[in-house]
Amino acid sequence: MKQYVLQRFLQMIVILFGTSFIIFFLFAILPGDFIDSNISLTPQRAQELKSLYGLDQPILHRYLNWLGNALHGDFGYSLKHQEKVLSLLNKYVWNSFFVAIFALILTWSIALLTGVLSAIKQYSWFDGAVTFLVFAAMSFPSFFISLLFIKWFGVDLQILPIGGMIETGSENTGVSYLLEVGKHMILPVTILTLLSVGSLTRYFRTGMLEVIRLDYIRTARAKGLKERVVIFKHALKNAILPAITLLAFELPGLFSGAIIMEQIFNWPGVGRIQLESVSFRDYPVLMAFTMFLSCLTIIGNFLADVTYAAVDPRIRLR
Amino acid sequence: METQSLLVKQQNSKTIVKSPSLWKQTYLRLKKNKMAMVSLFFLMFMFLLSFIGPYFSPYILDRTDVANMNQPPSASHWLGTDNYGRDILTRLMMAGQISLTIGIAAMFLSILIGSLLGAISGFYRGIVDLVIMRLADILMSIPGLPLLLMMGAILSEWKVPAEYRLYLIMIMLSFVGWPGLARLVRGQILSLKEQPFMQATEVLGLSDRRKIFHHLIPNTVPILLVVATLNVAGSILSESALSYLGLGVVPPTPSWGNMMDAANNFMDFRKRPWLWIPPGTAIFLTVVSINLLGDGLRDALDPKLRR
Amino acid sequence: MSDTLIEVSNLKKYYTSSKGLFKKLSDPVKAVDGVSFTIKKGEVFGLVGESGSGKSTIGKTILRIQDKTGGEVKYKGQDIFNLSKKELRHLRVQTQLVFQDPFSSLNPRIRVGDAIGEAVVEHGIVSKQEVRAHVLEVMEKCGLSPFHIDRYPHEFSGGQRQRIVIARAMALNPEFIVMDEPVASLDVSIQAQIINLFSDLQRENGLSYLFISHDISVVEHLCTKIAIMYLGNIVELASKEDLFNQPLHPYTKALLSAVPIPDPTAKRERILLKGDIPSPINPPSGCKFRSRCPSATNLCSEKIPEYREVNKDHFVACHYV
Amino acid sequence: MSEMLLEVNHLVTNFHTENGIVQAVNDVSFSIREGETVCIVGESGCGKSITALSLMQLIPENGKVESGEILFAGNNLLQLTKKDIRRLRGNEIGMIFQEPMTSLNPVFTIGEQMIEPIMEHLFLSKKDAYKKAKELITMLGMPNAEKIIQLYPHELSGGMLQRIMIAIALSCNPKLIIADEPTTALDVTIQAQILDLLRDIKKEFKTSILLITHDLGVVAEMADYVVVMYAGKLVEEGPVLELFADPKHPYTKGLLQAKPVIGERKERLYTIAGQVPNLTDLKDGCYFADRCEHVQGICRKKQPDLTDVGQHQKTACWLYKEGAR
Repeated sequence: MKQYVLQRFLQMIVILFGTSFIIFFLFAILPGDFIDSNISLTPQRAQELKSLYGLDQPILHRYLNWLGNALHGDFGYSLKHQEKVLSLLNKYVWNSFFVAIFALILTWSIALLTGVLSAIKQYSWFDGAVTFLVFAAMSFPSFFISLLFIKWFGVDLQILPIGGMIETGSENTGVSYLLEVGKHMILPVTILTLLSVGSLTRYFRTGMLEVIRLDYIRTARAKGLKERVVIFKHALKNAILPAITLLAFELPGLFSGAIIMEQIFNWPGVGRIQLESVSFRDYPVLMAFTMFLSCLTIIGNFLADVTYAAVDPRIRLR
Repeated sequence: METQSLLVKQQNSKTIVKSPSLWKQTYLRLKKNKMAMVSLFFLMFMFLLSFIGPYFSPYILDRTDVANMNQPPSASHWLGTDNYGRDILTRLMMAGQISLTIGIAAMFLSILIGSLLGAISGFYRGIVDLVIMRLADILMSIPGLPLLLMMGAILSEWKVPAEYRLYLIMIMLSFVGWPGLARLVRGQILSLKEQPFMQATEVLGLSDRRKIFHHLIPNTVPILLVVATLNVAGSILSESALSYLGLGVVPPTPSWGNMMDAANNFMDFRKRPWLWIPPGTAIFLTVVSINLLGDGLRDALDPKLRR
Repeated sequence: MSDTLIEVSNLKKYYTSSKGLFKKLSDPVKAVDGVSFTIKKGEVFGLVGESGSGKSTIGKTILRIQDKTGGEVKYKGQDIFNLSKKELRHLRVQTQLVFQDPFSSLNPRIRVGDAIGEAVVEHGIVSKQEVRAHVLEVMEKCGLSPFHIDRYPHEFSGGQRQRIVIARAMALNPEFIVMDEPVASLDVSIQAQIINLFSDLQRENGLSYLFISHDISVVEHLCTKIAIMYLGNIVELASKEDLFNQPLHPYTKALLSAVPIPDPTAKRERILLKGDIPSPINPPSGCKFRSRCPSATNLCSEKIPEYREVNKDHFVACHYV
Repeated sequence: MSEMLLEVNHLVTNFHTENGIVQAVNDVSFSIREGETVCIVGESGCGKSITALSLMQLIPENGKVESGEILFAGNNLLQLTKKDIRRLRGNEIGMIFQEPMTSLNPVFTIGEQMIEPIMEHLFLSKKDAYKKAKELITMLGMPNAEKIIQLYPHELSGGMLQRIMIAIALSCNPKLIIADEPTTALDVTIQAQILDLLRDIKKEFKTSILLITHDLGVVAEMADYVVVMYAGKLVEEGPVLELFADPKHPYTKGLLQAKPVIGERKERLYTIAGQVPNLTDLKDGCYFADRCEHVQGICRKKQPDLTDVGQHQKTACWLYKEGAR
């Protein structure tokens, strides 16, 4: 076990380096950078800035420089927002995080419940309906469903706000502030949940279907246990355990899934900042955000693998 | 002894029920799956509409018509017209050509790269395997959409002309798509290699070429078929998202994604839903059909999974 | 030239489980731990053992489907681990393997005729034009009907599939076949058909077999010489008559007495072994059988018993024989 | 003679598959007395395991007991409610399966799995249930009960796991134990241990045993009474001594002769020609007719029913029907 963790840890470090290099490389091959595109600079000043930022050096050198700074928490300076990238991300990341965390809880509860139910009632009308809805949810383009929801609930029915986190000019504080934000969150959270609930439901359904056909489930029944115990104790534990490894992809997945949604809902999160920085060529922000999501994925993956190994007795004791 | 072996022969001829080849069986099973068949027919309809439909359209793709701007759906313009007076249905069909082509071409590229690298990894193992798989790990840990956004931004920086952009989009999509496929193929090959029938090819002294092309590849085709189908759906979704954001296929080339750009104008969004609902619906229905077909294929190819 | 076909001396095969960056020096699985025997031309050599005894590993190693860890395997006097690529291809024609599971040993996507004929063509034994006739001939020998040739494996039952696997091996006209539990997954009535087929083929073609099985009654029926294995070693080797009439090793005795006999009136003294078969990763010191042996002493835990010839052609590894 | 514990009358179990209806168990009747060991013997696909699972109503979803009765201590199991059947399972009828390695849940400890039926049916507290589990382990000849209950299934060998399965089956003092090929997956020397254990249990607790097996050697060692099945049908039954001394049905005869036996040197093995018939595509007449040496006209037209041959022996074969020729 110890050896597994160590090995897995080293693997993670290798992948972290590789990922950061690829991301850096992609930005390095961009023909323009934020100094070139800033026409207010004189050529001389531009040259100065370039050497200041080390942009005139070979790529590997620049990479090591950037990496060294990044390890100190210095991801550069956002041109558009005129502030340090790290503090900028820190400002917006929480808005995204709360939406993501609510969506995460909702997704997992719904997926677990419907997945398990449709597996034990395989081929029933419920299962059929769930299967169809699951495929529908998996097939919606995020922007289209966001727009449709705004049109239905915001424009036509006018029961929910069409965007933003608070009403323009609102000065609510305390509970009423929270309620206001909550109301604005309903659609974003619903959409994020909808987008990710399909594949997870499918995952639980398949896992459950595989497990309930195994010998030990038959043994549990032969022992005269209640069907409830057979399904929710014996089968469910085996079906859920492997899902731990999925949890790793969930949070970064929700962040990146939220990019387009945040843009459409005008939600002040990192996703919207990300898209903004694409159009403003604010590459340090773009780079830092991509790096942030990748690290989240890689570290999450590592933690998930280790947790899974710790929870499953078949691996734990090896 | 003599009579007995005769009896064996008689028996052999009787007890074997003639059954069709594996592909035919798969087809027969697929035919029983109603959702998959409906999806298949819808996809065929979508293809015909996109590739043949425009020839029957009285309107020319990019012809602007100032007299008929922003018309709602009517008898002459079934889905209405846009801000330049162009017929939406005609544009939708042309966009379908682009979106479907990108989806399928990206899939072929991903499959080509993914299965080649995966097969090399799985068959030869060693250092090649290590390098390919680490590369795949690295690419897979960068979330897809941000990676595509970055690459889309690069395309814009390079000022790639609109007509070449779609080829680069295909390459971008397959760049994101191959690592998953390579892993899958590698896993398949590794598990096949453990099968006794692959050990048998060793005992029989067959050449590597024969082992790979006659024994390994035909056995990975079924799962590749399913994954390829689902991959088309993913590619269409990614392309539409990129194009919607203006980083994928850009006007004047129409695609379902960039047609939805209309929704970014608040007046068009509120007052003229015929501008953006048809392309969105087209994406949704196409993707849902591909997903259902892929799922049906999976069931049909591997009956063990069902019961 | 002697009539020795295969000579195995002190063959060892260890499996190490660890991989990755840190080659942890974990204890290897000693699947085969120093085994010697010879198989003569026309001989049917039986290898009997329970799970973990290493019998299947021997089968695969002496055909060089796996690498060895130590020792030597000679086929017709030639070290098979020293062959050039071309010589190895030649060996592949002369030696064949029949697997335990007839379901997974046939490629589901290849027709029966192609499965039987492909290697024959590859090795240039028969030309492409004549292969069909050759395949039909072999199929008939193995009790398959001509119309089976264009069928897929999934259309056949286990017994018939095993006939196909045998036909695939026989098509190359081999001299030596390793049978790795070839009837273990078959029903009794089908098993008898296949065993008879083995005898017929052996007699008609002068073949030599290495017949690996856990079923000692099948081995007794088919083989002329029998080796009993326990945890990677041969504990006793003798002709069929000697082994069954006068078993010497305590394990052989226990094994023989443990086989249920289909006769409710049979009165036998049963030697019931205690405990489980130990793990091959961490076998007992000295004699590996001592942890279950009814007559084990201190000596057995201290010293590895020598594998020696007790009577003529009767080898045993036990301190007390 | 002792009381009748289980009576199965005209049991029919069908499976609905892609290729049509499979008659897995086709009009099977037999009975088990208290303290008696009955063996059902037959080759794969003959319906012996499905018969056993039908008794416990544990057959897979696509199968269904179509008709017949299963009288257990006077009650027809097929008419009981789901709840009553559940109360019976593990309590009055214990079951052991073929694959000990997969029959226990990998994510729970041996102890956790052993106490479940004890708490469920005997209403013991968790603490007492653990105590009883440890007693059972010790009773079945395994040392270190304290340690074993804390282990997970993958840490034990196949033989040990099968003992645990037997301990679970025994834990509520059942009247009947159904053992479905309990030693098939085990090595010969371990098989001998397990069979020995089952014999001891029968002696000590007077438990009836229904043993399902394909191995005639196991039958000869364990059975009091033997039932032979072929293609879902019962073809012959009788007390073990009579049946082995004088098998009547050509299939039973063939099975006994086809198996090589230690010490019995034969030049060739007797073979039953052909293959087991496809259960979705059965013809009229005796299902064994195509493989039978003594086949006659009527065999292909009409199915024979069970007739008495000898004192307690019955067989379903036209050879023993008077006036059939």
